[in-house]
Amino acid sequence: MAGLQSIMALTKEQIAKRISRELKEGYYVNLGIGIPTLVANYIPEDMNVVLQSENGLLGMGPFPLEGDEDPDLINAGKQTITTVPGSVFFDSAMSFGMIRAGKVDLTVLGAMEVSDKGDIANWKIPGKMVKGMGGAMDLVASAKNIIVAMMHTNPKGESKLLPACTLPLTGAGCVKKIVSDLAVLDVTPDGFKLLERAPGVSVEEIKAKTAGRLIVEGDIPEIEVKKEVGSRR
Amino acid sequence: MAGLQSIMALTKEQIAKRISRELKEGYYVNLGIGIPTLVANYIPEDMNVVLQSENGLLGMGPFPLEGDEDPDLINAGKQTITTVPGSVFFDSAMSFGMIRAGKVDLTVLGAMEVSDKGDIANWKIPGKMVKGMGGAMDLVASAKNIIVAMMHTNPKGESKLLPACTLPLTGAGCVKKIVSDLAVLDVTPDGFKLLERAPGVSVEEIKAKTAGRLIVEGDIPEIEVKKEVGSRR
Amino acid sequence: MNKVVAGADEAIKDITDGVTIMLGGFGLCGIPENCIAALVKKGVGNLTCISNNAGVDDFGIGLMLKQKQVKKMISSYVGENAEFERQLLSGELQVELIPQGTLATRCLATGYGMPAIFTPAGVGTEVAEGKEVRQFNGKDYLLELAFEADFALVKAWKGDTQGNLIYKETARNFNPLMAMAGKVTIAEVEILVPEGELDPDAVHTPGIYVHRIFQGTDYEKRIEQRTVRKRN
Amino acid sequence: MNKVVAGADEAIKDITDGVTIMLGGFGLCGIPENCIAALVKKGVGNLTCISNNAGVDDFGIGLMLKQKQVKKMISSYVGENAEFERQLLSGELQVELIPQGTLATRCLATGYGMPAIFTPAGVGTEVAEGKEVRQFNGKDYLLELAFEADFALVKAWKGDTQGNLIYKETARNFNPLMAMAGKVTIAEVEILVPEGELDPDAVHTPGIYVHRIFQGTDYEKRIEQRTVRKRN
Repeated sequence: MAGLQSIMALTKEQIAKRISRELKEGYYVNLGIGIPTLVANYIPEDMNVVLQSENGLLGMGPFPLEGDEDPDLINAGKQTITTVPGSVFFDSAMSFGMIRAGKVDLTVLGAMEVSDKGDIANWKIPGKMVKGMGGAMDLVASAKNIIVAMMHTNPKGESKLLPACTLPLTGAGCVKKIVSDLAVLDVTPDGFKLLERAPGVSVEEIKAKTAGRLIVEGDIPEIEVKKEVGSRR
Repeated sequence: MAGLQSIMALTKEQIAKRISRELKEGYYVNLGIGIPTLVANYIPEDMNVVLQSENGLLGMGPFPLEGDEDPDLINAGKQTITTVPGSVFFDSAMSFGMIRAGKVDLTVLGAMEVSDKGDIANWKIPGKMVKGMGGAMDLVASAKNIIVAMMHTNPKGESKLLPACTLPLTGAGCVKKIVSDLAVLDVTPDGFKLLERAPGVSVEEIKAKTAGRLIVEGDIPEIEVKKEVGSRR
Repeated sequence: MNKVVAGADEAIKDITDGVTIMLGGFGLCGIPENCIAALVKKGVGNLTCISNNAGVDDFGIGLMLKQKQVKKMISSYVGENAEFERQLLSGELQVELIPQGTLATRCLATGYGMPAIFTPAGVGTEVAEGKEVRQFNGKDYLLELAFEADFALVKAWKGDTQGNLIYKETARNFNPLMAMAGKVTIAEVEILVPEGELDPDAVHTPGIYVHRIFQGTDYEKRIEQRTVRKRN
Repeated sequence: MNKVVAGADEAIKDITDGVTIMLGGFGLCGIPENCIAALVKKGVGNLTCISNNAGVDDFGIGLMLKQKQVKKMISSYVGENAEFERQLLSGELQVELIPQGTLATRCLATGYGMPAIFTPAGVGTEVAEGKEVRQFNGKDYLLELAFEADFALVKAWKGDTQGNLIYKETARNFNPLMAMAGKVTIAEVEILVPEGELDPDAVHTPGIYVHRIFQGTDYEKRIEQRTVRKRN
C-alpha cells in the first residue's frame, strides 16, 4: 500500500475549503467539531450563511478577542465565541426542533467510518471510554444534507469508506457526500461515486483505499485547491 | 316541580363567591367564561392567586380603565384586560403545555350537563350551530382539580346533574366538584355527594332536582353567603 | 440574509388556489391583517385555512369568507360571524373543529420535527373517533398528527431583516407556533428593523423559520370585546 | 406569590438520598453552581442526575462525583473528567447516554404534559434497542418517554420573586426545559428582582413552573475551552 501513499493529499484546511464550495447563499449550516469547524474560515465574504450551534444559537461569530471571552457564550464544542448582527439564542429543545424539522440546510461533521449505504459511525469505539453521542445522532437522523469531512484512511492505512461500518452506528443511510483528504464522493444507492480527486492523487490510489463499492465514471477532475477563497473569519 | 322551586337559590355572584372559598394561597387558576369569570371578584385581598388565561398569559388583571384598552392584550374570552406585576406572556403551546402538565391548580368552568361519574358536556348541542370546544377539552382532560359552576336545572326545570350526559361530552370523568345555585356537591365514585345547600333550599328540593345518583349523609349545612369576602377587583 | 419583501402583495404572490394556509392570531388579536387584505384583493380561492378562529363578518378571515375564498376551516372556535354560519349550514364551507391545545401543539410538532404528539384532550369524546388511543401511566391519550401547511401567515410586533420576530403581549398566541410550521412562512410586522437591533435573548421566533418579512401598514387592530372599568 | 428562599442550603433542604435530579447547563455554561455546592456540602448520595454533561474534575457535577454522591448519570456527553472515567470503568457509576436532542425534548415533553415523543435520533443504532420504532410518512422514529425527576436545579440570569426567569445567551441551553420538568423546580439567579420588574414579553420560564428561587452568590462561571483571537 505504501507505494500508493500520496504526498498530495489535501490538508485539513484544504478539505474545509473544498467543503465551503458546497455552501449556498442563505444557507443555515451546522458545523461539527474538528475539520468541519474550519469551514467557517472559508465562507465567501459576499455570501450570507448563518451558522447554527446546537446548544442554542443561530449566528455564530468568530472567537472573541483576548479578554473579551464571555462564559455565557459558547458553541457546541464548549469554545468561547461571539455573536454577529442578527444572532438569536434559544433553548436546546427548539435547537434540535429546527434541526429535526429540516430547517438547517447543511450539516458538516467528522466520521470514523462511513459505509457505501451512507451509514456513519463517529461516536463509540468498543473497549474505549465512551464519551457519548452529544447531538450527533440527532443531526445525522434529521439533516437534509450531510457532508462528512474525514481522512480517507485511518492511521494504519485502512480504509474508512467501507461496505459496512464495523463500529456502532451514529445513524443509518444519512450521509450524502464525503470530502476526504483524497477525494470528493457522493453516496448513491449504488455506492460511493467518485466526483473529484486530490491533485496528484490517482484514481487507482482512491480505488485501493476505498473498501466500499466505488463508482468511477469517465474522467475524474482534480479538486481545485489553488484559488484562494475569500475568508471573513 | 314548581312547588319545590326555591326563591333562595344563589345568585351568580353568590356561586362565584362560594367558589372563591376553594382558592388557596399560591394557586394558579384558570377561570372559564361566564360565572367562573366572576370568581376573580372574590379573591381575598391577602391571598396570592395568579390567574391564567389560556391564550397566553399568567397574571391576568382587571378590565382596563376606559380609554386604556390595548388590542394586543385580551383574555381567552377575547375581552380587553390588564396585567399585574409579575405577569408573563407565552405562546399557546406553552399555555396548554402547563395546563396538561398539571401546573394549573384549579380550573373553574361552566357546563350544560354533568354526570354522576364526573363527565362534562359544555360545547355542543346537536342541531344547533356548533361554535367549537376552544380550550375546554384540553382543560377538562388535564386539570387536577375542576370545579363546575352551573345552574342546577335548565330553563325548563330539568336537572343538569344526570346519571349520564345526553349531550356530546367535553371530557369524561373529570369534574371534582359542582357549585350550583342550589348546592355544593363533590363528584365521588358513588355519585354526587351533597356537601352544602343554598340557604332556605331543602335537601328534598335538591334531591328532586338531581337526576344522577345523589348521596346525602347527615345534616347538610347551608352555604354561607352573608359574610362579605374582600374583593380586590 | 435579507428576507425583506416590499409588501403583502409580493409576500403572498405564490399563494394559489387550493393551498393550505395557517393564519396566526386569537380572535382578532395578532392576526396578519395585511396578508389577509392581500389575499382578499388577489381573490385566490378554494383555500384550507388553519386558524384558531375565523374572524368576524367584516374583519379577519371573515373578509375571505365573505368572498367565498375558503373551502375548509380547521379551528377550535368559530361562528362569531353570521356569514360563516350561513356557509356552514348551506354546506358551502367545511369545518373541522379541534381542541385549542391540540391545534397549538400540532403546530409545535411540525416546527419541532415531531410527526405526532400525544394529548389527553378529547379522550372519551367525539374528537377521539377514529384516532389511536394509548395509555401512559394509567392515563389515556390521543395520537394527533403534526400539521402540514403550504404557507404560514403570521403577525409580529417587531422583526428584523433576517426574519427574527418578537411578539407583543397576548398577540403572541399562535403566531410563533405557526411561524415554525409553514413550508413557507411569511411574517408581517409593525416595526421592521435592521439585523442586530433586536435583543438576541428576547427573540421569540428565530429567523431560520421565516422565509419572507415585510413591514405592514395601516393596522386597525380591532377589538372584539371591549370591556372596561369606569373611571371615577 | 413569593417563592424566594434565603439561599442554596434552604432551597435544597428536602433533597434526600436516592432522588432523581435534573441539572441545567451545557458543559460548565449555565450550571446551577450554588445548588451543586450546597449538595456537596450536604453530602446527599445515591443520586440519579439528568444533565447534558457531568462537569470537569474540580467543577460542576464533577464535585459531586468526587464525593461519590452520584449513582447514575443520564447525559449526552460525559467524560471530560478523569474521576468520572475511573468510577465508570470500576463499575461504581452507571451511565445512560442519550442523544442531546432526545434529552432536551424529553424534558420538554414533561413540561408540556406529553407522555412521550417521537424522534428519528438513534434509529438504526444501539440507542434504538428495546424501543418502539414507528413510521410516519415513510420515515422511522423512536418512541421516547417523558422524564420524571423529583427536582430540577436550574440557573438563570435574572428572576423575580414569583419565579419568572430570563436566561443569558447560550447559558439558556437546557435550563428552561428542565425548569419545566422538575416535580420541584429550584432556580438560582444572578439577579433577583421584585415582581413586575421583568419585561412580561421577555420572560423565558413562567413562574408557574418554579417552586423556589434564590439569589446566588460568588458565581465563578468557569470557561471550559477558552478560545480567542489575538488582538493586533
